[in-house]
Amino acid sequence: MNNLYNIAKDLFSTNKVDLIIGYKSIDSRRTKPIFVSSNEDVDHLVFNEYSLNNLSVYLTRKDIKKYNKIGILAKGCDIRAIVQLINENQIEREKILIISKKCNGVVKDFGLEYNEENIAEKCKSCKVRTPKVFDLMIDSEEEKKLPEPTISSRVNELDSMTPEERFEFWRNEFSKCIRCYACRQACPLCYCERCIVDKNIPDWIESSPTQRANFSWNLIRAFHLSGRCIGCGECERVCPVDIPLSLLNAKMGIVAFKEFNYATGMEIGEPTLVGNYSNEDNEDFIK
Amino acid sequence: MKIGVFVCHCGENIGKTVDCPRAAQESAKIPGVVISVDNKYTCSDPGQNMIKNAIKEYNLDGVVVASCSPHMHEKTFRKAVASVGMNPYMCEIANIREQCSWVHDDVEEATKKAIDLIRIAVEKVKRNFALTPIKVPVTKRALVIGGGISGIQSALDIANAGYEVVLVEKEPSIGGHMSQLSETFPTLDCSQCILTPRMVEVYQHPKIKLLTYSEVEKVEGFIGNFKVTIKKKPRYVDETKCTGCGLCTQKCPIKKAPNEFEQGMIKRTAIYVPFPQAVPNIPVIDNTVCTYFRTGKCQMCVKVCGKEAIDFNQKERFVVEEVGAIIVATGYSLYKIDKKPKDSPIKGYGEYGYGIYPDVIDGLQFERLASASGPTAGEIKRPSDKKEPKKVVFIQCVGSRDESKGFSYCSKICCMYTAKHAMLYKHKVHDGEAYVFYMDIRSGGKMYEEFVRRAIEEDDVKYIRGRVSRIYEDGGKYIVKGEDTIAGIPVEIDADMVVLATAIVAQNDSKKLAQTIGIPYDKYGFLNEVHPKLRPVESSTAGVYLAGACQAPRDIPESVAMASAAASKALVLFGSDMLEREPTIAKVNESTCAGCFYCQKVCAYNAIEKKEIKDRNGNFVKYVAYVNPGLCQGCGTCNATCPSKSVELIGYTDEQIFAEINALATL
Amino acid sequence: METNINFEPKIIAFVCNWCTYTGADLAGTSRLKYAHNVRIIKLPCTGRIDPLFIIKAFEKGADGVLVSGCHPGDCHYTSGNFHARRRWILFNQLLNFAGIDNRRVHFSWVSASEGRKWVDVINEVIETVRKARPFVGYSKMNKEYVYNE
Amino acid sequence: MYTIGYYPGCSLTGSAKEFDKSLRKICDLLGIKLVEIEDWNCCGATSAHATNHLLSVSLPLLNIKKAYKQGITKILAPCAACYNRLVTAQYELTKNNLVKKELSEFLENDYNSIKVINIIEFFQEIIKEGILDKKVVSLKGLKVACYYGCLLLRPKEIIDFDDSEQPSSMEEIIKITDATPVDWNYKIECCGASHSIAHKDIVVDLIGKILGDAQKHSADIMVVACPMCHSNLDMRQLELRKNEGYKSIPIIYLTELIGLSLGLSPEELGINLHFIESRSVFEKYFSKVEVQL
Repeated sequence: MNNLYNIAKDLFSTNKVDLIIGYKSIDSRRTKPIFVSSNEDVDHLVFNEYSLNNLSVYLTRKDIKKYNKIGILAKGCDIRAIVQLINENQIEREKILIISKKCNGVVKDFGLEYNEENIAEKCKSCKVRTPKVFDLMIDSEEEKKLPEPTISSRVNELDSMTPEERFEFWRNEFSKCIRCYACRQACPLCYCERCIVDKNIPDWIESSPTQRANFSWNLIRAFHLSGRCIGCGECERVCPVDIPLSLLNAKMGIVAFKEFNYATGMEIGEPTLVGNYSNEDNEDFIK
Repeated sequence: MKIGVFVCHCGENIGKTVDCPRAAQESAKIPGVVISVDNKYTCSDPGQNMIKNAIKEYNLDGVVVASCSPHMHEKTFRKAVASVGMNPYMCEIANIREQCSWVHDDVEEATKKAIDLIRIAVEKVKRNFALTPIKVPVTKRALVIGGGISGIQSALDIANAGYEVVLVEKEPSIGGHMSQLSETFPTLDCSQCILTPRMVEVYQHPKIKLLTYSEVEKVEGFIGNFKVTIKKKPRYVDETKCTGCGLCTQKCPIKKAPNEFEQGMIKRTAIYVPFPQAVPNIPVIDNTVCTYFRTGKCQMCVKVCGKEAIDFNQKERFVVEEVGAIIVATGYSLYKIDKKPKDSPIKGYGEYGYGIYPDVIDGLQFERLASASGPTAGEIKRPSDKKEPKKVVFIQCVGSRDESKGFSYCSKICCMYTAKHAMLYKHKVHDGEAYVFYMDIRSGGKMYEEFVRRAIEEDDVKYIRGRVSRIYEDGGKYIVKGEDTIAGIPVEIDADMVVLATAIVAQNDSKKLAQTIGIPYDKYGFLNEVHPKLRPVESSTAGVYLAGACQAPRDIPESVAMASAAASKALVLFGSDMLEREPTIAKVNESTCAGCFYCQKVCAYNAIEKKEIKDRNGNFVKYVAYVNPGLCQGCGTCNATCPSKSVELIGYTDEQIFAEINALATL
Repeated sequence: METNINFEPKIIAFVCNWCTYTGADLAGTSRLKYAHNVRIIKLPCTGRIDPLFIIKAFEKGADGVLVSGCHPGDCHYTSGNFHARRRWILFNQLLNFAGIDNRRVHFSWVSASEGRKWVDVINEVIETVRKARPFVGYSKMNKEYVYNE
Repeated sequence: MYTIGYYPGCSLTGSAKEFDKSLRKICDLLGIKLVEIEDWNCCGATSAHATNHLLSVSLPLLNIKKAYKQGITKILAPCAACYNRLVTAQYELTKNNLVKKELSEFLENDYNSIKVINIIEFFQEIIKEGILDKKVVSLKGLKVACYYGCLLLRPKEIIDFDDSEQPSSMEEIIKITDATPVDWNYKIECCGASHSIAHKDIVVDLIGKILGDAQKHSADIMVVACPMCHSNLDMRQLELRKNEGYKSIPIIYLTELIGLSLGLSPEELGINLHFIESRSVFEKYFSKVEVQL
């Protein structure tokens, strides 16, 4: 039986991993990350539709990096982050053991019941519900049909506004920002040792939460993730003031796909979008 | 910081449109500016003295000269401030002439703009710091890749200047294509006669280390400090023991291998010297045909060699050479079609029967036929029946200047060598007829046009302007169907032999070599120079130079000129012990670098390396980027790409540019 | 609104040293005339031009920004402009999506011999920005601290 | 059962009736079903592509559209001119945006998914599939000059089933009849068919060279795969025959030669309809046929 319990037990007893990063249930509709380093805690591990966190964010943490071989529970979307981290030289493939499953989506947020209505938006358009890169698969249900995604229609809606209207829309949204940087902390690809916003000589991005500074911060955050964001939506989920960050990320994902036929984190070793170029890159907008 | 501002009128040039006194007064109000004056001609001696005196009098930390473009006089003013002890990089130029007074008419607006430009420069100079040129030690040894005429020339020039040279040649002998030529245009002197002494000179030169039958495997390092790994292919003959007596090559029972040097027109033995004048005169065993290698028996060569020089156990060996400069002189190869056009990588010219009819040959084959040391001892005989051809057709531009079937470029030397071939043929076969089909004749060069005219007028070579559509065999003749576009009629010539001037193409492994060294190449595989006009022999990688036909089709004088130019570039480098480089290069903040290596991906100069950071106890902490100061050219693309700005371009740091933008703030 | 159409926009241009800066010099030596509204900041290469510069320019009150460098294939540093171009494709669309009018952000290739083109580009940029009206939206954005609601 | 769409074109219903006849006979014998495109129209050769480029592309595409509606996925166009027009139209559709735009309304589907093949490709295919593997009569000793003409192999950007300058595919097919293909020089030379009516003198000169070279290389017959070549070489040879001592050389369709080796009679294949008599060449083989039948 390839259930999670057996797999994890086996991994520890055969010394294949030193640590498993996984989920532990808090109640029937909530989980939290758990770090299991021995056989004893294996029975806490769960992997279900309430396993929301993208655990790959921990892989670049210093105290996790010291483990030689790390097992990690990862959904298809989370695996894209792991692949991108490998492609950006942050982790080594050999050190990571990916335990995955076929995924039928997760809930939007903790506390909600898993049903059609509450399925997270990102899951509806997910192309890797059956992951392509993994080491072990646990027994899981076959893919079900999920509701139609709405994100691109929301992007289109914004695209059809006038620039002034869009500016007003984002000014309103960003003005809510309290600069808690939860979006940054939850993002597996925001692994910089010192974020650009924390650099104060020069002070590219003012650190106080003024409207202008918030606007600049959110633009640069989105730009730094252009062609890198894998769309796990963790930034938006953790945002305490509900800024629709996924809209920005989705837009840039669409741009990357339309302009460069590029989707992030699909294949280990594939060239990154930024950092490479083609002679044929579009330059219609350049005089 | 104490900054001095000097506003130049440039006579009327600036003064007419910019109110210079007012610009100076306004500039004085910028925080940090302690003196701000205007001056008629700042670049003149009195003008420069005014700056020098002010530096001393006000003990200035920085200087802004508002004048013409920095491309004009930045060097002048930097030299001036340096003469009184200020670091030259503490002087900045505000361009108020080319980009202000000359392009605007409105005095008020031009003056305002000039003040803004001065403010930008002041804010920048406040954040400048003293820089000293980077010094890199230079290994005064050169590597020359390729032992054709270009490589030989470069090697001799450098060696004669007193520096050591490592010359690497992939074939068993040096000499290259030039050694295959019969006679050379436009003087018709014998190629071997002028080349062989040079080859011997290379061999005997105490400063030249010759590595034949060897290939460059890996190149590490940077200008002045390259480490090159060279693969020595096994000859199966001990070079230190062999005397070159040639007994082994006479006794070898395998005599059916195609002779590459003779363009496959005759056969050679399994153990062979490529050609009689080969340097070094040491045989090599072709292990694909040698009986011993195929069956484990024979060893005839071992039996006859009195010096016990045969060594079947030789393996590939790798030698590492440290050099300061690399000259690439790998030459060209010829556009060739295999026996079956269907299987050939190059499509086209099946209609000429090239590769199918034995008497439709290419230019190099003709060179061998015409060569006194060739398979026919210099008599023109057709390969099929060894009869003297009485009618020969030469076709130019086969593969060149033909986008649909070959390449769009001109191979450059074919017009000349075709004239030479036709002439040589006429000199040898007096009653023969020679026809040349051409598109137009390109004979730019000293005595070149005269040479072609001589072929036409004195030697009665018949030039026909037009293309050939088809060649077919008919009773031992080759019917050449073409068009005479001047007469406007179709022509048919029943030739005995046809010579195709096939295109010059890049060596088939040139791209691989370019990638090994880290230099760019064009879509045809020719290596790219860094600037087509002003730096024609330098590659974009500092310390790597190009010579000869590896860069584009070249004739012998051009190749030799390039080779000497490349050698002189290397010698300039060897002229000093330390290499001085602009200090405006990128630098990494190792404590904040997260090691994503996006900087490495965007660097065009391979200047960014992986560096291991260890803690005090020697434990590995992380990888960070490291900028090799010998390679960085200071474009700053890494700086803009780095998400956390952990790599910064000195001289254009984020802080400086931030200050420049700030200087324009209206808020 | 119409009253603003005659305002003098403030343009900051980020240009590379080898092509566009030299091209702008050539416009000067050829005594070509163009509008005075542009202030040039010189960088070694377009590859050095960071999107942060553009944002900062808007924060500091620029009405429009021009970014210009060598034509593809002509980069003094081989490939700096190719990397820049890919970066701009992304950033340009991001700015647009965030509501920063595309009429305010301009990109061009101007070679060292294209003094005339430089003049045309500048005049065109100024006219386009003029039509987009002053960009107080960014620089004057509420600088007060903002809290939720 | 091997089924393939069939576009006969005008020649095969008129001057080249025997090409059509022999093809159908072979197909009957081998159990191949030819599905003729219903209501097929002109392919656009000659007049259309000399007058209007768009018309010359839309006419063949209309045929392909009809085939598509009929559920045909592969079309055999035995006539070299028809074949040339059909594949050129498909090529234009992918390469020429102007054409694509002009025809966007008319085109409802992706017609490049339909493969158009010529008679040589057809034989290559049925040999590969093992459908054509028997022969009743061995044509051993028969020396054949394979003549490709101009339309079958060019332009090479569009047509690439064989080398456009040194073709060999027809020779490969001939080999299954045991006949010997001769190596000769005029395989792809122009026969001047377009001038066959208006400039007889030019044509006679051209075919004289072609036929002469074939005979010089001791060919007994010439095999062709194009109705225009056939009528030109067959009919105009009558002019050459006026010269004293001229020995005529029969011009045979590829289908007819294959048909003979399959044991079909010259009458069944329509060989008796040619101008140049060929019975004398085939006699010795016919006698064997009678023995075997």
